[in-house]
Amino acid sequence: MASRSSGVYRLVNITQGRRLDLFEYQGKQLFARHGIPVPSGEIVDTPEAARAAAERIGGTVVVKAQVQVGGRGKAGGIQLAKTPDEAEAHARNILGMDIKDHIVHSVWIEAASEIVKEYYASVTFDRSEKKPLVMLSAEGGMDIEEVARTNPEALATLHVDPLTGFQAHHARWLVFHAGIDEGARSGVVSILQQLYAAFTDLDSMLMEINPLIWTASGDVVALDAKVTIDNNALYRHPDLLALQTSVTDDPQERMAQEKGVTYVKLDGDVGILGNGAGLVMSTLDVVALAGGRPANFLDAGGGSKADEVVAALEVLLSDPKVKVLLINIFGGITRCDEVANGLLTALDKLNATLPIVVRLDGTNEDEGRRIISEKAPANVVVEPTMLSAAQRAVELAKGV
Amino acid sequence: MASRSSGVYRLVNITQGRRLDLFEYQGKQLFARHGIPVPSGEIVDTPEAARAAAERIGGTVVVKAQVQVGGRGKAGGIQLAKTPDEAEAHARNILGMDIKDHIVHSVWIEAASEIVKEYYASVTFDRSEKKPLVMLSAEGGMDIEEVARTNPEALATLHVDPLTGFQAHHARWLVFHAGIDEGARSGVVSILQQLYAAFTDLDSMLMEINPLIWTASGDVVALDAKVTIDNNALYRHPDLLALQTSVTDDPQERMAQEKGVTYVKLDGDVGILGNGAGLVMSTLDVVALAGGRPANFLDAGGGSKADEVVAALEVLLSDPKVKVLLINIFGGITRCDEVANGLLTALDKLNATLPIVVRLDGTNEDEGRRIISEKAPANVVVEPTMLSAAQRAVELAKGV
Amino acid sequence: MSILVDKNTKLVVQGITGREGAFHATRNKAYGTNVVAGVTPGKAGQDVEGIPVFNTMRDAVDETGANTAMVFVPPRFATDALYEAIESGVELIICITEGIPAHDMMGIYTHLRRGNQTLIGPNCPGIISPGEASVGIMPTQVFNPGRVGLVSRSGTLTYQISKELALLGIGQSSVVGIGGDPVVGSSFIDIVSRFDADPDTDLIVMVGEIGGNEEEKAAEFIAANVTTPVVSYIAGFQAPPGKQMGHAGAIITGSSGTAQGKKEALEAKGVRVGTNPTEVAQLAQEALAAL
Amino acid sequence: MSILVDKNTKLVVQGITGREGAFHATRNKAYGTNVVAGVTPGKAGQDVEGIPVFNTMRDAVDETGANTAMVFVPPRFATDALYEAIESGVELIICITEGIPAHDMMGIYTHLRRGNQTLIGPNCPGIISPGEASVGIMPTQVFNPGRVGLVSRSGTLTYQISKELALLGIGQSSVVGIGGDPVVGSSFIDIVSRFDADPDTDLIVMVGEIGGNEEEKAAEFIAANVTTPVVSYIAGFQAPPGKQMGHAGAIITGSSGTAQGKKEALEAKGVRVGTNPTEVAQLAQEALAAL
Repeated sequence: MASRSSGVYRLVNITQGRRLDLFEYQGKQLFARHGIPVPSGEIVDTPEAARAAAERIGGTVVVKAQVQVGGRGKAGGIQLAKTPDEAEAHARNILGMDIKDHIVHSVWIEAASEIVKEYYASVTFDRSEKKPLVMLSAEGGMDIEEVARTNPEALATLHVDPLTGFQAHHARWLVFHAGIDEGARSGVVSILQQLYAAFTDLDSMLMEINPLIWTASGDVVALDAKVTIDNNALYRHPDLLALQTSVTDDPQERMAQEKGVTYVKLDGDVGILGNGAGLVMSTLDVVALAGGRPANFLDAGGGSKADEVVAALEVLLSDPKVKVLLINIFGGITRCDEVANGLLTALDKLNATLPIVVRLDGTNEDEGRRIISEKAPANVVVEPTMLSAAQRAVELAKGV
Repeated sequence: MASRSSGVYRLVNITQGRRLDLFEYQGKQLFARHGIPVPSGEIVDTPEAARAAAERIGGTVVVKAQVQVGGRGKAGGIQLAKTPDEAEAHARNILGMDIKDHIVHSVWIEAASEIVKEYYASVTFDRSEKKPLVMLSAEGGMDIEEVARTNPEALATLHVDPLTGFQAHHARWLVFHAGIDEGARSGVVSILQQLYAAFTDLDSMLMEINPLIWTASGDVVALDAKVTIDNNALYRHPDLLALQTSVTDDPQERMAQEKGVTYVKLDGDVGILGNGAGLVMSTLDVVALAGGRPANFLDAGGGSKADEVVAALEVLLSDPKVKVLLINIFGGITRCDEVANGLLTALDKLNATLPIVVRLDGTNEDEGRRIISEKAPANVVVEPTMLSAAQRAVELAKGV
Repeated sequence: MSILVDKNTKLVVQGITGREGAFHATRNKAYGTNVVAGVTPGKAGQDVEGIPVFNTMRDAVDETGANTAMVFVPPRFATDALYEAIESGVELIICITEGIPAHDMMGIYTHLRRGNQTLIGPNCPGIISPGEASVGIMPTQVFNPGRVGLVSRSGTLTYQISKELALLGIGQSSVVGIGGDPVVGSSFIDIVSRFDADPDTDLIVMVGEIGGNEEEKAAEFIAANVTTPVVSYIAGFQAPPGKQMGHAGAIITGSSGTAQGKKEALEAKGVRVGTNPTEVAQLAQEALAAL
Repeated sequence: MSILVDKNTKLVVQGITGREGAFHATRNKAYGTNVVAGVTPGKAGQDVEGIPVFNTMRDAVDETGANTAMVFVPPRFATDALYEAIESGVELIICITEGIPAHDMMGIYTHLRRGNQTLIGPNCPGIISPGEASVGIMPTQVFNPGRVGLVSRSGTLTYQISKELALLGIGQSSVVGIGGDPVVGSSFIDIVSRFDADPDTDLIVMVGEIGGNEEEKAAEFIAANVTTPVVSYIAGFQAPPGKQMGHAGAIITGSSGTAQGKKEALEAKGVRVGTNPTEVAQLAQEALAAL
């Protein structure tokens, strides 16, 4: 059971609004295009290229692991290099590193900055208010959540009316109330306005700069960049579409991405296929209540056709941990006869012998059940209710 | 007294929101930058250059007088030329032509279009509703005002919420309701959206295309362009500022423009200087009621200082028709003593001998009157009220 | 007998000549819903199974007096269609379309909340008032007239719970799928308060899931304002912990967003929560028996 | 005794440390107006003749309870200042600044009209309620307490007509300069109806000029809704005919926009119109005598 506040993030985003998470270096490139100052740098994927980049940039550089997860600093994924030699050595250590199940495939080499002060700035979509929320703090650095908890006064927050937008006076109010140093104020005001413009122009759900630094030369610069984009809006950002690369190292998740199946791996042995995110989540819960352990979340979607059922089953059957399949369909747009036919096709094609428990309800349910009872092999059993189907699947998983 | 509906346009715009009127060719260049199709063309100011342009463009071209006034077609300011020779000859005729007091200084040479149908499209600032108004008609061509009067059904009109903007469904509604031909619909929908975007991006007060044509090749093209820009917004359009050239051929109006004085020439002999557009207009009226004829409108502005009074008097005194000056000041921000000192400076500098009637009221009025009665030459008289001052000025104008 | 849609509904279907639009408009009409018009630009004069098609929403409303719109147009054109529906003046807009960008919806939501029109969805299965009208894509055979008001973020879960209720002989006054997107036009609170004001709704069943804090907000609202009894179901107890980009989200949520957190928030305000669809139907049966 | 500004006004001046802002804030205070705060970003902690300065409008309103804002910031920053004033929640905003782009004002106007805050101006001389409060740049010596409500599009003409009234011994309840820009926050109709509802206003003097159709709209409104007698003055009978770019403007105006047209529209609705400032003061005197 998830206990951390961030615990449900992954499934929530998968079921209720998928997002494209960008790497730091991609975020910084977007920032630069929107007029937000960032240190100059290069992205590389070998130690040798890291050395060459450090030579070109000159002086002290920072070698930063590119992973789409927080905490890389503590994990040793960020290192200062005074020479190209050091840069190469650090890159060698960092490339291939495993940071919270994310393998580092590339590092960003950038000019080191002389930091006078670290701030925090972000624009987020606030789901509760259904508005963008801008946050600013003079207490930037590692753990802004801690600042929010222990010293909320240090975090200035402001919701924005999406129709009239984020205006100069909003930026000023934030800067004064976050306690930004006087010399950095106009730089921060300007960055906040650019950040909001980038947030709306790019259909972003999050743009976070932590730390936003005030440098010895008096500039305000984004030293990190966390950017996520609303997948629903990618059609109007063809350049961002190209950034949408697979970031999972799990074979089933990778296969699901390739086939366009909404899939999340869990650690149980009851493979689950359902239609509609709510029903699938409910199926996981019912399996757990019956004493079993779900192997995955898999939503075949609202209007599942035979092809989609085949693709979904291919993903599930490729997982050696799965001992039994539970197929739970309530047809609205989805038609049960199409699901049944898809199942037969898949079984035929994949030669699956593991036990499969099927529950079919809704549109064309009689036809669907008839197809299975007449044509399906013996390892396929039909149960009349969701609860009984889950119980049967759990029994079978334990029994095998 | 103005009788046409457009009669008060000039003074209204001067007193209540000055605007920059662009030439057709400038409007078309802006259109092109905003994705609105226009015929290719060149701007020239000699017959020889017209020939060269016609050669480069090739085929039949149109030679169009560039003047900031309507009715040039009827005046012979638009001519078709099948050869470069003809283009040169037409340019020779048109350049220097006087169209409603506007001298033609340049002509636009553009490729002739094969017109299937002429439409009308515009986006205007509707002062009454305080919103942009988009208008579209399948009955384009010469006189859209006539269409509006006699066949209002043929003119589809729609106000736009400036916060949510002009949307595709608005464009579709206009296209269906204006009765645009089916083959031209998507072209017109697209142009309307671009036109509205240009209207807002450029702080325009009017963008009018008449005719908007549907060509034999199936394209929809802007064959004319009337564009006016809000002067108050020119600071954010430095490229448009450069287009702000003098278009008057009147020496006083030209001098006023150079000195930044708000001046309009009239045809009487009583020169008028006042502060505030309302008071100056009222002064014109009172002079007329007293039986006189005002020579001009001149608003020295809300906070008139000595320098501005000098500049204003220079403009007035340069007009040989002016027989008497009426200076009518009601000081709010303006201070009467500063006006009096400015007057003395101007008289000293300009050596004016014509009679000058002064009425000073408001802030520092006693001081202002004292300065004049003590130091002004004998041709300057002070009157206690606006009405008596106007009457005195009219008497003096008649007596001289 | 119902909220939002009923015998007085006069429905216009935006995108009626599309595959899904035509299919469901026809089904809704077959259920008895008064489908008066459809809209597809350029197809005015055609009809879909006798339903007249217009070029624009304004024309459709002017000609037929439609008071409810259902949006079936593809996501790239749905934002435009929603604004068109709003400007046409219909009282209720039900948006089935899935995949509308969140930024578009923020603008629409803000705009809409300044007036008094109602939006259900997007990314929702619609509304059914059994025996009166069905607007949307729900499998009508699962629903029976009755006195339970059902509101849900999930489509298929709505059918599942309605089926469980049917097995116990319980029907609904209305069933409202508010949609699963981050920005939807109407929240649990909006619909719960409509059910509370409906004399023919005796019990409210609220079906939530992980993510956001709408269930927690509804719990507060119910405790403070709602007199009709409420039972609830939450899906997603088995949702896996995962990574999070950035910290801004964690700072603002306040509530955990977990199923357990939502269950506890509801129970703290006296709302009983089932942990599976069968159980919530039983809770509903008990609550009805206690009336 | 007045509308809009009075003894209860608590004024915050935006742009108070500028030359004009400081001068007029000080003058307004000297007249007896309760000037509680000024705003200039980065100058919090300073004061202008004892008026405390804040960084933001929100701070100023939070700290002083200001209910009225006066905008004195330069045109390039005035749009931002106006939105800041709106969001600060003050009831009344008076914008003196001249030269704000019309497109900015269209947005502000549309936004503002959805709520219930009032904007006077921009490009206006402000409001004076003689003997109570003066907010703006008017020369206060011209105005005396009385029972005439004066509303005008023009600054100096307002002073002229007030002077003519003073010569006849007539004072004002309030004098409102609504501003001469194409988009102003409050129209003749808005102010006339406030005067009509004011028990201490016996007569309304409406001062218009050429351009637009606000006077014509006011004539209709007065005939239909206003019980307080109204007299009017229109400036610009001698305005010269001129050219016009394009035809769109001529199509939409409907009314001619001329002084003569406005005079006729008003007289057709029973409003007497003076053709010079002296005459309108006499008309006011006659109307007051007839009460």
